[in-house]
Amino acid sequence: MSIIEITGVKKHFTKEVCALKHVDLSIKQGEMVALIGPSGSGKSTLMRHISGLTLADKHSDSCIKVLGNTIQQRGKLDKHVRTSRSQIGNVFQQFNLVSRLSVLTNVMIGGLSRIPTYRSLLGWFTAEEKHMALEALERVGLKNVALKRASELSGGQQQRVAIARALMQKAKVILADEPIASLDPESSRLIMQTLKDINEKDGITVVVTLHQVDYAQKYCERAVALQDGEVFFDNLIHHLNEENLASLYGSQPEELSINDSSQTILNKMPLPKNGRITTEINHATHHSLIN
Amino acid sequence: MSIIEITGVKKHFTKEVCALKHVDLSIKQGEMVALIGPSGSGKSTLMRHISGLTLADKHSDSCIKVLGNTIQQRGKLDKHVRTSRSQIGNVFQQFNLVSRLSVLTNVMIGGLSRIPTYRSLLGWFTAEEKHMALEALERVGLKNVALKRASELSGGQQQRVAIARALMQKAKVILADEPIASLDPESSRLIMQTLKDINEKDGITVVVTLHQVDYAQKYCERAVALQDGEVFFDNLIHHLNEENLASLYGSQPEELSINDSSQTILNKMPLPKNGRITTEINHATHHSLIN
Amino acid sequence: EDMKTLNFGIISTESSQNLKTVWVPFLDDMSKKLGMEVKPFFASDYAGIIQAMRFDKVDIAWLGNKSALEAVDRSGAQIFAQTVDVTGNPGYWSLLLVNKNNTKINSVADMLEHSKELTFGNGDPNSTSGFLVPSYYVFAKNNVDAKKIFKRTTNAGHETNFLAVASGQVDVATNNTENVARIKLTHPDKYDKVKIIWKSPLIPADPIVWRKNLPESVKGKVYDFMMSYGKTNDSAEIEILEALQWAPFKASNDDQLLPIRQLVLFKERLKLNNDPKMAANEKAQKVQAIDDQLAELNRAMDAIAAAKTN
Amino acid sequence: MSDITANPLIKKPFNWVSAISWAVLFMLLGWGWNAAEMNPLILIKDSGNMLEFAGDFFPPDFRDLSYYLDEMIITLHIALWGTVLAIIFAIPFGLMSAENMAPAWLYQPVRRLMDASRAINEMVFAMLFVVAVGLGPFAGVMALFIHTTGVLAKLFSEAVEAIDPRPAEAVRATGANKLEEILYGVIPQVLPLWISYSLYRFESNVRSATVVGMVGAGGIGVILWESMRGFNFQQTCAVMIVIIICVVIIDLISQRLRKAFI
Amino acid sequence: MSDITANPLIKKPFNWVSAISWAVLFMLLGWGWNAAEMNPLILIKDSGNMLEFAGDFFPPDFRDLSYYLDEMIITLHIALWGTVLAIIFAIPFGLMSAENMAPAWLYQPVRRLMDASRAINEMVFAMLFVVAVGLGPFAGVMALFIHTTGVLAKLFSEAVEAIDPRPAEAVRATGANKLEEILYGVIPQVLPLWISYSLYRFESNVRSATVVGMVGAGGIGVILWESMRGFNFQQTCAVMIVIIICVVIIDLISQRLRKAFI
Ligand SMILES: Nc1ncnc2c1ncn2[C@@H]1O[C@H](COP(=O)(O)OP(=O)(O)OP(=O)(O)O)[C@@H](O)[C@H]1O
Ligand SMILES: Nc1ncnc2c1ncn2[C@@H]1O[C@H](COP(=O)(O)OP(=O)(O)OP(=O)(O)O)[C@@H](O)[C@H]1O
Ligand SMILES: [Mg+2]
Ligand SMILES: [Mg+2]
Repeated sequence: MSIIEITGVKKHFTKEVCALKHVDLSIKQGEMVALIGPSGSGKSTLMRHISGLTLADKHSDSCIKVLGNTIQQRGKLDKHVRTSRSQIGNVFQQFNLVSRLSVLTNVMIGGLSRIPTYRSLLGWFTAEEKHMALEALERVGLKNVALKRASELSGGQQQRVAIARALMQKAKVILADEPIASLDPESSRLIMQTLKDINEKDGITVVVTLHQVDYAQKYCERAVALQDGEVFFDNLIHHLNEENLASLYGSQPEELSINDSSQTILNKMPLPKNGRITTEINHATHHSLIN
Repeated sequence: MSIIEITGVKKHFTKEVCALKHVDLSIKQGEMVALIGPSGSGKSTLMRHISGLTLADKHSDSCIKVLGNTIQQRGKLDKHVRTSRSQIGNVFQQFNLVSRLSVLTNVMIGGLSRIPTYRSLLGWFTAEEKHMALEALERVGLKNVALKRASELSGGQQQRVAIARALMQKAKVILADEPIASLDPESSRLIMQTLKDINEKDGITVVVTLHQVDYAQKYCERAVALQDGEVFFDNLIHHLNEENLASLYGSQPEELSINDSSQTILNKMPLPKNGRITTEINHATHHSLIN
Repeated sequence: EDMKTLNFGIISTESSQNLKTVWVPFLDDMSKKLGMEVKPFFASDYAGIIQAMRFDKVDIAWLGNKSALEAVDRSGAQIFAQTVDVTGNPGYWSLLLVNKNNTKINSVADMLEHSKELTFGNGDPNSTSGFLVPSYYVFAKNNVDAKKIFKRTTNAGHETNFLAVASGQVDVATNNTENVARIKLTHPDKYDKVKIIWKSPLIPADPIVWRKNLPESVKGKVYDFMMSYGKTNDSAEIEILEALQWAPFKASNDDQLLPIRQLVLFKERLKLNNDPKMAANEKAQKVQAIDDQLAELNRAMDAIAAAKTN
Repeated sequence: MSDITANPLIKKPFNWVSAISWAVLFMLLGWGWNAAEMNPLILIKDSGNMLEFAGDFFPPDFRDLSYYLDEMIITLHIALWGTVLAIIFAIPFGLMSAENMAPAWLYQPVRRLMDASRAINEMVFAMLFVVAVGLGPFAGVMALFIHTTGVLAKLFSEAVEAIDPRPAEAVRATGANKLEEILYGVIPQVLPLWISYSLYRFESNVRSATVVGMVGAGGIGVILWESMRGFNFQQTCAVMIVIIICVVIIDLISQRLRKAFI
Repeated sequence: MSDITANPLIKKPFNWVSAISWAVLFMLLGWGWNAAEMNPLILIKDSGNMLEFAGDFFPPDFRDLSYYLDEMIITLHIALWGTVLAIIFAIPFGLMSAENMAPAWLYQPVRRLMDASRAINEMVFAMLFVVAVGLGPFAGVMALFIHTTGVLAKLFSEAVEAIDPRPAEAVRATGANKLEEILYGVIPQVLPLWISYSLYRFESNVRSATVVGMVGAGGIGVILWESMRGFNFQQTCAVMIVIIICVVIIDLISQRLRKAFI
């Protein structure tokens, strides 16, 4: 049974920047998949598509389904995406904690979709919910900082709080974007083992972005590699070999493109004497929070 | 000749939170030192002390000197810290880019201390300065995104921009806080090699925080390990062995303390029925930007 | 209907500055005598009081002539009494002021002759003495438009205008006797810097109005109180009135407004005549309508004068 | 790797929109220089007059201090209720007029509604309420409330538009509904600014004289106004000192409160 | 690891300071309820009066539209200069009164100075400038300028206090001086908010009638005032529509501009 079903996803951020060229991917119930690929290859963008935080190009024939429910189709969010989202736990690459709230509250945010709205609006959490949050914090080794503000934590601690939040959510699918990037080896082991545990014992499907291929090899059976917005490799992880990896990481898409796109940018422009700082603030692509 | 000289540094964030218990450390001209240790052990805090962004406890007998100039003493910033800072290039763990400025401007910020104030205030950068910034970007493989806004980059790209900014500074000392955390193996190799190069060819002293011990072993001669705010190991890196590392990372300070500090916190409190969210916003330790 | 409270609206008119403290003893006496609570509202602008009276939210009010006119026409108000100046003046006068250092301008004629070099501080357009009276007697009668003949014309309150003349910022400005008298007391140095070049005909003293639909019993009680206050040889009452700068009240009625109505109509007529956009026949029609009203007013005033002499 | 120095440097194309905007601004300023009769020289030349005039305000005359304080309390009551009601309404309206919180069919009309409630003169609202509830402080409260709602909703919404979207996204990604996303992802980010705006408007409602004066509710602003009109500059000065102290206290409270949430 | 369920849950100690603050606020509101004569029932009961009164405003009378537009232009000039000058001064003063930018010996006095320039009535400033520069728009510009500086400096500084300190720290860590730190680390973060405040104050200066009226400079606010006091409510309505359109335009510009920097 396929639990994440991605078909024909394309994503242009601007006309020139194409983060995902064409991605088809299907992930089955209970799998633990490593998503790898060079920096800028589109891993985070793909993860954000799965939870419907970024929309694929309009008028493309794309479709993303999770647990059989449509998340987005042809660049339009599904109506019932909220219920689907509560089944998807996210660990963001930049943690995305609410820095002015306490660690405990940040973790309890993970459980919001389960409690009635009036209680969450009043900030009433039951004893059980607090127990659960503390338990999640204990799992990532942070029970003793529960009352600190999120902004006062070290980088690795913040990352672990983000993981605890995803655990708190008790989701059926976990998408973890570089969950061990800022962690020491022992904490990394702890986190990966935790993910493996919930994958094996509770049958939770886990997709995890990793830069450290050795961790991927140790904890995941299947690897999906992105390169330059396309699926470059999708197979059992033991098929990954030196050669594969060298050609996956070897030629940085940026380094390649220096000799085409940037060169042309450079050549088109007249030699300037100077530029004003204000003109260098780029015009925003507006970050819409709608939905 | 000792280029970074740290004596008797203690740091309490609050009465209970002691990030650095007592640190003495001396780093010599031209060294490339790996700073390792479990999450929350005080690595970032120590780095911030060296550039004078965080001040040690008042009335302690602490002193930090870089290149022979005092940075801070007894918890007070030196008057001439600005000149010293221009000699210290920082790569921050959370990148600390100015997200609304372009990548190029972010990199050129690294060169601000070299150009006259009137020019930097008008945002006039010369052709050479732009050349240099582009060169720094090229070194980290990002020349083609020079005109994007920093917030539009992927995590790994942002980290590399932060490194380019430090390179742009042409400092005598580089403090890099987990510069390869969000990078794929090939980019990591590229960055570490770049650091190694400037260390070897230009004689720049490099202190780099790393969680991946294998990288430390490959690129650095000396390792300093912090544990729970104290120097746990300081020696040539080949003296680091399985045993050392196991006892460094093995017992998480947090996990230990769950059974003392947090337990006592928990026991002291009455059994609550619920808590309001507003009461959970902790009172701020004010982030002063003075100096 | 049984009224328990009487809402009394009080505004700062041109002729006096209202301070709660001076009013409190008078209002206390009033509520004692009437046997009902008198609730004062000290408003800095009459617009609120007049609208409130329209919807029966205010029962009695002390207003200026121009504002009383609006209250009578729009809000079902009726004049029943009139204040009397403590010095015995039957009313007050509009003035034109000039700085003493300016020896060239000593009369309206001088002013009109040199008007192209002068800045003129006109009053608030809704002010009787600062605007309405001078625009009729000084300008309309001389067939000139204040907005056009001067180098610059500004509109401001009496105080600003006085200050501007005293410090030489404007050359000529409107004012009134009450305001100037107060300044003479409080700021003799400023008073010494200005001279008066023109004084208007008498403007009637401030009226006191009630709403017409007030129960007759209440009207009676209020009227009796007002008319007897200060006339019973009670020195305390006299003192209270003196603090308000008043002598005992006089009876009055809506006819007090007739000269003001006249001025308003003249002003409107002038505005019509100066309107370049209006078609000639429409203009003539409207001017005729105003002239009819003016004639009616004249007849009414003549009748009153005749009644008085009888 | 060294051919980079041969490259022409990166320069963004000339930004016509921004150049024209600046040109228009400067043209308007130049036009306005004459229209507004700007004349800094005379200001310097006649600054003696200012000194002389300012001298009239000293020494302040505190004889009626207790009266001023009484009126200040009335003013504070009116301003407090006007502001509190406005805050209660400005929160939903502000969120509804933030572009990153509401769809265009909602935020455009709400923004225009808020524009109108700022732009329609407070005196009109004051009169509107006077005819319903009579003269007195309540009409003042209502008029201040409507106007302040318009101002606060605008300021609130613009603070919301400037937030970091990532924490809010993280809350949304847990399947939380819109209200929860706002409460947990947005409010913590904007709270210090919202407190700042609310107290600023409270302060300016305390200072506001016209509305409160019009409805006959008295208050410190009216006293200031009248003492000024009566040339009692020494009293005016005393009243102003009372107001300044009050504003300083509100500002200090604002600083304390915001510090707790920054 | 499973003994956690046996633990009493974490609960912060009862927060006395916050409890007392809330209690005081509610007590004040309760007191103010009587003092401000709050009476929502009568508002509902007599809301018919409001409708009747509002009816007087329709249909709007646009006969003098071109006159209104002329006066609107004067108003815009005065407001533009007053606001632009204020922005120029509010930037340094605002930075100097931000707690995270300036030491206490600097920010405390500057904040108090700004408090005073807001609290001292605009009319006093207007008179002060009238005696120096004479009646006319220039005095109005100056009075608006001083008052607006006080408001903007406060708002600017509170936006600065709420920034993310990390990018500014990164700039400082390169050895940049204070000014560079502000320009590269602070301004980019606060620019959208600063634009929002500046245009809000521009808008409210356009609306402000009293000051401009007092110095005899005319303007749309004065016409509104006069038509209202002259009971020409249909004209008032027309003037208000002109003002509302102007406010909407300013608000749209504000949205556009901020979008470019968010
Ligand atoms: N501003 C702060 N306020 C309070 N406590 C803090 C603050 N910053 C750091 N700490 C605490 O100080 C300790 C050391 O933090 P530091 O960031 O130096 O750790 P680190 O070694 O860099 O960890 P990591 O590898 O996770 O980045 C942590 O326990 C952290 O919670
Ligand atoms: N908001 C945005 N606007 C414009 N371009 C973007 C935006 N977000 C991402 N990109 C671009 O899309 C590409 C893919 O980014 P993405 O974050 O998915 O990479 P990634 O694989 O997660 O890389 P990393 O390992 O460095 O995190 C990058 O080139 C990036 O610059
Ligand atoms: Mg990524
Ligand atoms: Mg760290």
